[in-house]
Amino acid sequence: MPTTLDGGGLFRVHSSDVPFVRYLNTDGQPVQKLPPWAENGQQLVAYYKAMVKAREADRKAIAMQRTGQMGTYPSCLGQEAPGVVYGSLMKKDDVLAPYYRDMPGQLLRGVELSDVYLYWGGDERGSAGEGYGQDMPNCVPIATQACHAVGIASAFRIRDERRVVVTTCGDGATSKGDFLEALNLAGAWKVPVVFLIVNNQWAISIPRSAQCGADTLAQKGAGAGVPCVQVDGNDVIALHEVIGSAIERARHGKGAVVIEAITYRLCDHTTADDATRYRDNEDVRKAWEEEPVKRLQTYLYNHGLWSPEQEKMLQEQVAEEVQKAVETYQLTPPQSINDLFAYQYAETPVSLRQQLEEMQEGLNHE
Amino acid sequence: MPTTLDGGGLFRVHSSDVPFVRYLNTDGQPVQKLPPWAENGQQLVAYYKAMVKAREADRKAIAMQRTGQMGTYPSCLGQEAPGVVYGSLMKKDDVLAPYYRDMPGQLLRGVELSDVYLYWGGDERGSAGEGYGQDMPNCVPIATQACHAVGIASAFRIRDERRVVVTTCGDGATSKGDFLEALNLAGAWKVPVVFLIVNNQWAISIPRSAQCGADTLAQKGAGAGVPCVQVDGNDVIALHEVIGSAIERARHGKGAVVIEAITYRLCDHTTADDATRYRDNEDVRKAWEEEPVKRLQTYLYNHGLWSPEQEKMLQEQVAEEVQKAVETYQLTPPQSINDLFAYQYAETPVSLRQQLEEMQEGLNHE
Amino acid sequence: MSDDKKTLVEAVNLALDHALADDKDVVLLGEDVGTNGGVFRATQDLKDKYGLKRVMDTPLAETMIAGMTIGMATQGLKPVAEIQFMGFIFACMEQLVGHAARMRNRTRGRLTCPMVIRAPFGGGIHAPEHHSESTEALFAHIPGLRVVIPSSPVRAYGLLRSAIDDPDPVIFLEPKRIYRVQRQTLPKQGSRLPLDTCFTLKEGSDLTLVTWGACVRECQEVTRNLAKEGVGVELIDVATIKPLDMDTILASVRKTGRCVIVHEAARSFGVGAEIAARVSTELFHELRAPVQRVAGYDITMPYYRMEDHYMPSVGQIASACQIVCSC
Amino acid sequence: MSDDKKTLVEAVNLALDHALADDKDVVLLGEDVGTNGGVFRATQDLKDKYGLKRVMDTPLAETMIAGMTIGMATQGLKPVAEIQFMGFIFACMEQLVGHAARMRNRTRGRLTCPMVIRAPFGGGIHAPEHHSESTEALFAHIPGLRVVIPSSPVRAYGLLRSAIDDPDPVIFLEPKRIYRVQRQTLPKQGSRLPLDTCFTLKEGSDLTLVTWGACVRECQEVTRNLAKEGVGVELIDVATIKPLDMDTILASVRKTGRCVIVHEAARSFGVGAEIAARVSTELFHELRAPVQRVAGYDITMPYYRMEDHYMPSVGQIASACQIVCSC
Ligand SMILES: Cc1ncc(C[n+]2csc(CCOP(=O)(O)OP(=O)(O)O)c2C)c(N)n1
Ligand SMILES: Cc1ncc(C[n+]2csc(CCOP(=O)(O)OP(=O)(O)O)c2C)c(N)n1
Ligand SMILES: [Mg+2]
Ligand SMILES: [Mg+2]
Repeated sequence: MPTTLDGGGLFRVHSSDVPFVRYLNTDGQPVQKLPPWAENGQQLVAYYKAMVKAREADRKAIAMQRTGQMGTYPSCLGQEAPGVVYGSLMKKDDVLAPYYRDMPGQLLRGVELSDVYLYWGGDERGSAGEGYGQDMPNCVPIATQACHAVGIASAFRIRDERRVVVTTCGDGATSKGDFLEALNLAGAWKVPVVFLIVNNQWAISIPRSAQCGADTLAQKGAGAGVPCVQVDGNDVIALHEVIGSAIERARHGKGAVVIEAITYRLCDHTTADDATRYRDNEDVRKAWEEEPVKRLQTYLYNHGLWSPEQEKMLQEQVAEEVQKAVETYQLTPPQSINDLFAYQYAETPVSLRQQLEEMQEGLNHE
Repeated sequence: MPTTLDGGGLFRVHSSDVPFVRYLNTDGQPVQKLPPWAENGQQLVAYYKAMVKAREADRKAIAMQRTGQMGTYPSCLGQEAPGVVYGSLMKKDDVLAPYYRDMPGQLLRGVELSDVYLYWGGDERGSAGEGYGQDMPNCVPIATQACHAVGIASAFRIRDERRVVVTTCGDGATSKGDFLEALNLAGAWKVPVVFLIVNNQWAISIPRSAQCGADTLAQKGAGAGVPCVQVDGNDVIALHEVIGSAIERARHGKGAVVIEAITYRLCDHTTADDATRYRDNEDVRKAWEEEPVKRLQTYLYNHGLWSPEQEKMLQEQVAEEVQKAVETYQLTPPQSINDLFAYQYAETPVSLRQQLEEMQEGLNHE
Repeated sequence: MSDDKKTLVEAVNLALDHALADDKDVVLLGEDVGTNGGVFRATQDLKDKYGLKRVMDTPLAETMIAGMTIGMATQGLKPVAEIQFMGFIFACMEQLVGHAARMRNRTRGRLTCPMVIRAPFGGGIHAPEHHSESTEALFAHIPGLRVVIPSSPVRAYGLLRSAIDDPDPVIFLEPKRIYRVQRQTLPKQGSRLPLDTCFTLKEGSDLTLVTWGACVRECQEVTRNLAKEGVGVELIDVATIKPLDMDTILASVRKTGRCVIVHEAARSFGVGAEIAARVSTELFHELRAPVQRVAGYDITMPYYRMEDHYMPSVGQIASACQIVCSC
Repeated sequence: MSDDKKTLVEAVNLALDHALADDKDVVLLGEDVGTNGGVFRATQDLKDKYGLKRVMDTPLAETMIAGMTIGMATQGLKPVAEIQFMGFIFACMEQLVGHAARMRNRTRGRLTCPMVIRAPFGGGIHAPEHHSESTEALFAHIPGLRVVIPSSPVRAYGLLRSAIDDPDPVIFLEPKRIYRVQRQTLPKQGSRLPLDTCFTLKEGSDLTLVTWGACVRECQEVTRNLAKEGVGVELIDVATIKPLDMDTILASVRKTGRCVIVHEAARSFGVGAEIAARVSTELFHELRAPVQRVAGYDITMPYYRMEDHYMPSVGQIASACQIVCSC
């Protein structure tokens, strides 16, 4: 038998040296000197407003689902911060390859809220709006968007464009081959992608601890040769620093980065889920103490950057904006049945034109 | 714009602390004190004999391919060492989930060489022999065996059996989702698997450097929380230490390990390949200086553990054994066409019985 | 088994429960099958009852789930893996096609894959994209696999028990649209149904209506309506799609001379094509009317706001029946 | 284009070469497509000619290759990815079915996938396991995809040029058994062939023989043999499997009244089933004999020592033709 080298540390697990970045603690108090851009507060107020709007938009979506006006909807309650940050920091001609819980980021990218509603209302036109630019649509099959992201980034490199891709995914998604294969490609080819893992601690009912045996999810980058970092995902200042640097780094030809933003899914997985079946209310209560909106609000109040009057105005304004989107959504007439056939191929084949006629005549057979 | 934290080391790549284990240098000289088991030399001589046999068996397979007696064959020239080591260290009721270049290990596991030939000779019965025990057959779709391995290991855990799975793969395979998903599972569930990456520097024409941006392939373990180590894959002593420890660790409930064995594919990818199209002869020449058989032979000669007479006898014995396997292979009559249908399902469905009759009558239609 | 009636998804749950109780080699695995009891509650309470070692929540990785299931099966376990929705089964394809379907043949019986992959499938529940597909034809084409689709609580129970017993890999597809629409008293605990025989749900001599899965409901309605008009429909639930029991179908069409096939999956290259081809060729002289298929259009499943336009309807099925009857 | 004759694989190479030359958005990627020029040399010399940025060796990861190709295509590149053997295409399924096939529809035309996935396929070259499958039916069933299979150097060139031009995803399957068996003078550089029309290789009035891929060769032999016996075979190379041009096939069978379909893939639920079903139903009154399929048996492709038993043979095709002609 071999000498057992185990005790001597032959087999070591990497992990401990993943940096963790935070600026504001859960009480909204700075824990280190803020970066210069954060000092005049303008950008912070913008982030605050964007998060408040996202939260209201989210609340409304759930309300519509509950009243039969929308299908299954995945709330982003509690994880608004990463989206408003990357959404602000990306340039318009950068590309976002999102997952399905990215409404806050999509709004900042210019997507109409009514389009977001339309999508979750079961209408393909919700991914067609001009506001998307060249961004990818919501991606439902977990982690598959990561592969698209490296493809888009490769296209940029092939064409010598200084554009960047940001792709997001959940903690659960980091277990899936697509994510890991894409990460490996990004490391091997040094393409301009930022992988943003929104670790909200749950993949439906599977807690982070059961998803992966590593200390951090960021360190998935290690095996791909991609630098990695953890960041407080409820702290817009830290997110801004980390995502901003990653985007700039990528834009300057230095390749990909993996960012793990630590946050918490304060809501059910979707409106079809009941999280009380599998998690402790006490955990959720604690998580509420760390949530991003209140934290930033406290900071803004404490530093005279925000007032109750402004808050009142914002709430009214946001309610109005969201209500308008709701109405646009509700007033959208259904598609024509032509549309079910028209986009299968650039030119609709004879066989499909025949089937469309069948459908128009209420028939279905050869 | 965000402060650029990059220079300050916000984004770090993990890698440097993967241990590399070696006992014999390329001249067969010890570079550190040998472990006790290696001192009397008995096991080393056994390893030497096994490698010499594997090399002769391999040579013969290529010769048969060249003369039309065998199909495409992937030589293991230069990477005989890992196989003879894990093949010796595994217990009979452990399970091997090999890739397609594992003949040296399979022979040690008890597989008949004639079965190996039969497999590459295009005959399913080559994976049926008793010698396989419960070992998995050769696996052709890259990295898929890694998922089987974690399933088998989970079965052991479910049944409270103290058995271990060893699964092998190439350097190229570490880019594939199956490998990475399996590794993640192994880290999350701490199942008894040893992942042995046989890094022979090439995946057909793709060099290791183009396959992955990380310094080591072993560190793929980091993202899964699986300990990892590099080992000189041409040094049986180092391999014995590392693989032996990993197996024992797994057997004692401590979970999986990733081992990257550094070696070199001295041959073409397969007999259908021509490696001169894509790699430098000079590199190959240099790699020959590191190959495992000569290295161990030198050590054995230097330490009086081996003699030219023994060498001569071994060569004769090995030639004879291999020749016998060749004959068994060549004399194996073809399967009956029944066999093409008999193993599709436990009980052959009516429809297949009808098709078998068609085939027997030389017909093929409804 | 007690008298209380069960829905299809409850029948699945009960079949799993009984299989776990009867055979210690049976284990369950998948995403959210443990504490959460599955997103449709098909595995509800089973983790509490049989423990973590036998009811396993996995990480989110379908390829691995399929491969791991294969590995377990080669060790003689009888794993039953859940893929949360059939729309996410594609990552399993390499493992299922390349390994599960071949292990017995490749090793000449030395290693086998007694395993079941369960997945809810089909449209009609207003779910998001990728949650409504029917791609049974992809598996039906692969030698070495079995494909089984129940259409009632009783058949769900009996077929799932048989699928778990079966020594070969079974893709067990559960039509989620009818997970909870019907309650039935289940037969005696442990009763099995054959995996090689179609179910003739109603005998009739004028027309053979061949279907499976959720469409059985619409076909039953059409059958009842036609009965009122004096047309005797023989209604066949194929249920065991692969290997396909053509004998039952052919015997029926030989009698009726007419055949309509109904399925939710896209029409072209669907399972209906094989049945239509076989019926047409083998009953060339007996057929009184051309075989008709009523199926999904050859388009991507529309998002839910328009999905009703896609689904084969009672009206469409009735009109196809009318056509063949008027020949 | 010069006079020298090309094999099928050389025609593929030339089509790629010309596409790269004509359109800077065309890029190639895959395992071993660069320096090595592809394991069958389909991409030989192209990396040297067009550079690393346009001919890209990828890491070994088919899922990623498919997904990356999709990402590139959404940016308006026209990527052509090689999957080394069709037996390894299964890991691409989730990306191809879930994304490539849907991107245009899902975004109502905002984003599209002008991409080609090339893969050598089929048996007959004595290759190892997983190197000989024919699973075109799996892709044919998926709305939004095109499936194209050339059967000669000329058609390989013209169809591949069209596939690369096409604004939608094309699965381009190359029958490797005939990669080098035939040389043809290629038409003018840049000439295209349509992706929506079957090729009638020979006209005839007694019997329609429908096939594609490598089986075209055996069918040609049967066609010649039957001609000697005075039987006029109309030989159709389907070539563009999806969307399927039934009009050409139906028109032919309407004329001949007889149809034999030949393919290498397993018979059940294969592409032949759809054609047989359509012909049987739509030409119910015109058909003089039941449609016959000659195809692979419903078994796992045997390892190479026995593979000849699997492949549809000239004898089998001839006998099927005899049967329909004697009706
Ligand atoms: C490939 C695939 N498998 C399964 C699902 C079903 N599913 C939807 S969300 C989800 C959990 C995802 O968790 P995570 O990645 O952490 O993202 P989160 O929802 O928590 O934001 C699962 C399993 C899916 N959409 N795609
Ligand atoms: C999924 C899959 N893709 C592609 C191939 C074709 N192929 C066979 S071997 C090989 C390279 C494997 O390289 P590596 O993992 O380093 O193992 P090695 O052959 O060098 O031992 C490739 C691409 C395959 N067998 N399976
Ligand atoms: Mg999550
Ligand atoms: Mg290698």
